[in-house]
Amino acid sequence: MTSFLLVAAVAVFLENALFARALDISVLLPALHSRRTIWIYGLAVTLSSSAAGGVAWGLHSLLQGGGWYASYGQPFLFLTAQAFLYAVVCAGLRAYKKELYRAIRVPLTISFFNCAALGSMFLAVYKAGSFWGAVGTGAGVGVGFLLACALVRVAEGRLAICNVPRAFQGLPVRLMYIGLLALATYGLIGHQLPV
Amino acid sequence: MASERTAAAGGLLKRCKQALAENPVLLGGLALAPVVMVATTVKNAVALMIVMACTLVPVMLLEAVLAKYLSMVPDFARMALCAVFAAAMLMPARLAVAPLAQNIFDSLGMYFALTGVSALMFLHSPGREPEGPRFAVTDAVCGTLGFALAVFLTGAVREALSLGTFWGVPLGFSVKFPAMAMPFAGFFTAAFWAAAWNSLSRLIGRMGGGREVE
Amino acid sequence: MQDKELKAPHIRMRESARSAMLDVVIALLPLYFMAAYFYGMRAVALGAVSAASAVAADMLCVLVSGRLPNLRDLSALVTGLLLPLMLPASIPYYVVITAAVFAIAVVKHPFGGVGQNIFNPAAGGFAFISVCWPSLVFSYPQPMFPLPIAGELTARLAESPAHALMLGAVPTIDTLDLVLGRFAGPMGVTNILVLGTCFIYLLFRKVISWQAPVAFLAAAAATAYFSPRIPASRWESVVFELLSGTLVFAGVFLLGDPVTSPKRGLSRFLYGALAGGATMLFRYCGGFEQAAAFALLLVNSFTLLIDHEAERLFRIVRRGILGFRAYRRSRRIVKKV
Amino acid sequence: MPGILTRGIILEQYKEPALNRPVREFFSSSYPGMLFESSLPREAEELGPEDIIRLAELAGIVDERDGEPLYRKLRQAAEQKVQIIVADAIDDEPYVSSQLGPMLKCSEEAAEGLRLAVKAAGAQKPYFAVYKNITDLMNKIPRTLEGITVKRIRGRYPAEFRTTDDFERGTSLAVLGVCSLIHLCRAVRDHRIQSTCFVTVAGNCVANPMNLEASAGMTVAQLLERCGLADDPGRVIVGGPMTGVACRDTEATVISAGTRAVLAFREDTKDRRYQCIGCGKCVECCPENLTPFYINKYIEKGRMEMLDFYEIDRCISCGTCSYVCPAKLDIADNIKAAKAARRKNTTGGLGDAR
Repeated sequence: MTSFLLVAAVAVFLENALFARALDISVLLPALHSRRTIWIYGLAVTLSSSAAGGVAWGLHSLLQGGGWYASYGQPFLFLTAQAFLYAVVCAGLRAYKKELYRAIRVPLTISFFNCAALGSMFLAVYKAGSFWGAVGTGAGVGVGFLLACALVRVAEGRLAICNVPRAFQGLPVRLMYIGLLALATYGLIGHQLPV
Repeated sequence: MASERTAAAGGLLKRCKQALAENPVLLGGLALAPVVMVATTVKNAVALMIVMACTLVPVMLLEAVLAKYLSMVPDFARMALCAVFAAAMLMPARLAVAPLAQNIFDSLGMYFALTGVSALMFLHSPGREPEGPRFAVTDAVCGTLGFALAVFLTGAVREALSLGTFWGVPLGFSVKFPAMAMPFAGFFTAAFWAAAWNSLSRLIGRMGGGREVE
Repeated sequence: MQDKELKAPHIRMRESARSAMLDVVIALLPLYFMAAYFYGMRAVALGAVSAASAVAADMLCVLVSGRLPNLRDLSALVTGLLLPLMLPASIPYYVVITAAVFAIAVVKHPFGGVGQNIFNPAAGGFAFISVCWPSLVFSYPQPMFPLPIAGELTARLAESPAHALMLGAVPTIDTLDLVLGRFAGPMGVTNILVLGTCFIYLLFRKVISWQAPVAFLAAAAATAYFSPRIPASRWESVVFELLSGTLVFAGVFLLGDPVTSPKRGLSRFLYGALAGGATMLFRYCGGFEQAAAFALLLVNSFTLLIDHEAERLFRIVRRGILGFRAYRRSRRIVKKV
Repeated sequence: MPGILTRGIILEQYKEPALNRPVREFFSSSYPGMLFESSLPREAEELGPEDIIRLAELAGIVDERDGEPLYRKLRQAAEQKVQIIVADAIDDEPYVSSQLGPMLKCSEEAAEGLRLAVKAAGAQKPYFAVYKNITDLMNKIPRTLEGITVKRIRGRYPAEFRTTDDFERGTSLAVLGVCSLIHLCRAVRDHRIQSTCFVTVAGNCVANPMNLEASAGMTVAQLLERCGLADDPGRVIVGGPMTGVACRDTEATVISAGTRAVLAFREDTKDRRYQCIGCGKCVECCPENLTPFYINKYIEKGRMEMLDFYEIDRCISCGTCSYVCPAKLDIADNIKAAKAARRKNTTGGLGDAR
């Protein structure tokens, strides 16, 4: 359990999935729509990436080995597992909670098939030393995403009262903002280049 | 019949133009993760382009075909099928990328596979409505072109600034900025290109919706 | 007779944006004087190069954004003058130019230019070059050996006491030298007495407010007192942590920067304390010995949030819950014509 | 609340030349010195409270503080059983001394008017109130005037709205303008209708700044001509320099009972194009503890829904924020316009909802 918390904390703060790895940058834009969508997407991403981390660890320990598996099989297996998980979740929701499924269909799809979910699978395999560590990595990616969303949401308020040049309005200025925050977190990470 | 065909072609052209002017990567923020993280050299950029082309075109085609002929299957199942297909397409992509450089997969890391999954994000880009296989191919090609443009511009600038080279060929700069290879610099570079693209597309729009695509 | 609309109030204070910036420039001059005394005219040359490139970049950015450059706007000059003071006097010129251009073109103008930037430009520029060339930025020449303005630098470079602190060692510098800045360190920020004088001048001119710098230094000192990272007494830890690097300078000139700090006294206090805590966290756990710029960039993003929460508090205060009679007034000035 | 803790700004007062000269009369040629017919006695002792209020009504006296008829205010004060009547001579704006001047020069009439008002309202105690922070005066303001205590309102610039704070907590009080009290005295003694008003004519373009007792209805140009212009004024202001309005056509603008000052200034026409540097000075000095910085930003960006949170309705339009702004922005004016627009949108609802 301690490894879970430690790995999760590292993934949230030190190697935030947004600032250090840009994993969930594509989810950020739909998530920033309102406070409610931030929570929906944040929870969905957290759940999907934690599950992905656990699944990845299971697959990895089942299929130890290099060669063909490491180069060709791993991405295929991971993505297939993710697709299977997605299909199961969707089928379950559709069968039992039809309204909920209809409401969160798009966030669910986006949070399953984005860089954060698959990325946390790879991170879980590379970085975590145990099953709980792998789940912790996934959870950390999700919570880090929520945190980053909150930070960027604060920035939205600030940017709303800035005279941002026309060319920079919208995505570019958000990217600048995230980039500067990423630069700031370098003070904590240090010199090394993350994988 | 002929007029119908020209109308369809005109629609296609318009769609193409729209897709390029509203670059899904630079203005829509799709598939930015690989652009920001690993588009540090032109070689990486080309590799990412290949991966995107290998996954996006078949996946979009598959999605359109499935939507047309297998519409009774629930859409989540179709999505899952697309995902598996994209994962499978990563294998030929790997074969195509491998000759580029010795250590190309080391420098791409996990973002090789993440580019493939980014292609799935294109299926959900806002405002996109699947309208049959032919438009799907156009969409996919335009999306790939947009991605290629973004990743190439970002990669070229970052390689020139961080290593002083272009495709490994020295450019003769005396000062290098090693930090440009880092992720935060990727954000900045992408942001500046996005801003440039923003003003360019507005300029085109102001010129009276001219003929030229770029 | 009158071609534009004349709006009340019809009298204005004499101080202007220009005079405020000019005050900061005046406060920076003694620091340059000290730098020149320690390291020769190269320090001044660095300042001039940095200032020139910052102003040029600013003009260019303004022109690109389709406005007319305003010669009365001195903020780029201030940014340009702030940057080299945090760097060693041996720094190559291109590093300084990079920092200045980055500060203006990346940190300041994409957000809208003067008064609109969310992040402190000088802190951003410093952070960028210290990620880019850590070995150049964090190795310092000894003071009192003047460096040539141009040409090859032969001076022996040393680590600053901040580096020793990062390794967990006690620097071997006596306190007087530390206060007077006679040790290998950033060129303009080591003399605490001069810095203090500049701070008092700026306070007196009301260019900066006291809350943020004081809270910043207090938070940093408290961290150093309660959890020293070096095997020395608590007070020694405080002295070394505060005086060994850019902490005091960052407190006065970077945190005091009005554009990026919150607007209320209370929120400035909170902001300073947050920045102090973050700086010490970055110093203790991070990879760089001068972490104030990074911490400041992080805390800058909270500015609006802090102000917003302070406003929430003041809404309650204004309703008179705390019993201040002054806030329970019901009448207001009726327009007198 | 001690004055030192109040928020606001310290202004240089520039009252001296006008205050030093006697209050001159400046009547139009058609000044009839109008009297009204009344059977009431002219001696204060013989009048009851209702009689005084009736006389104030007949004389048509208007309080120069807020433009309300004096009789209405007196009646209100009587109904609310106020304990203290304060004669307001707080000229806290620079240059303006049109209350202070008459109070000092016609102190006998002012004191008599104040006593009459006390009687009319059934109050116990009269006070004069003056602004304490006038440091450049040559002769001191006395502690008592005709036996009535002169209260000093301490603190920084917007002091007038703080009048009540300097009195004991829990006492009810009514604040009346000094000039209207002088007119009340004349109405009782001479049965004279209020046809004049006290106006300060000053500013750095005016050759002989002075306080005038001018007939209502005279034009601004006439007043300026009377005092002489040393220079071509860039802006002529009707009212105080902080809250007054610029007057475009001096020939067409006439003074009325509410006019406190006519000021003429040289205009600095240099266009500096400063931008807000976010210094926060406007926040520091706002007497109502608001955040003009954000209010102004939100107004500029048209995000009016945020103004409720920043409590724009508490703004007293004192102009302090614009005064201190180093970028010379028109913050106060923006806020005033936004408030007016809001009120327009909500009329029919709660009106001036607080």
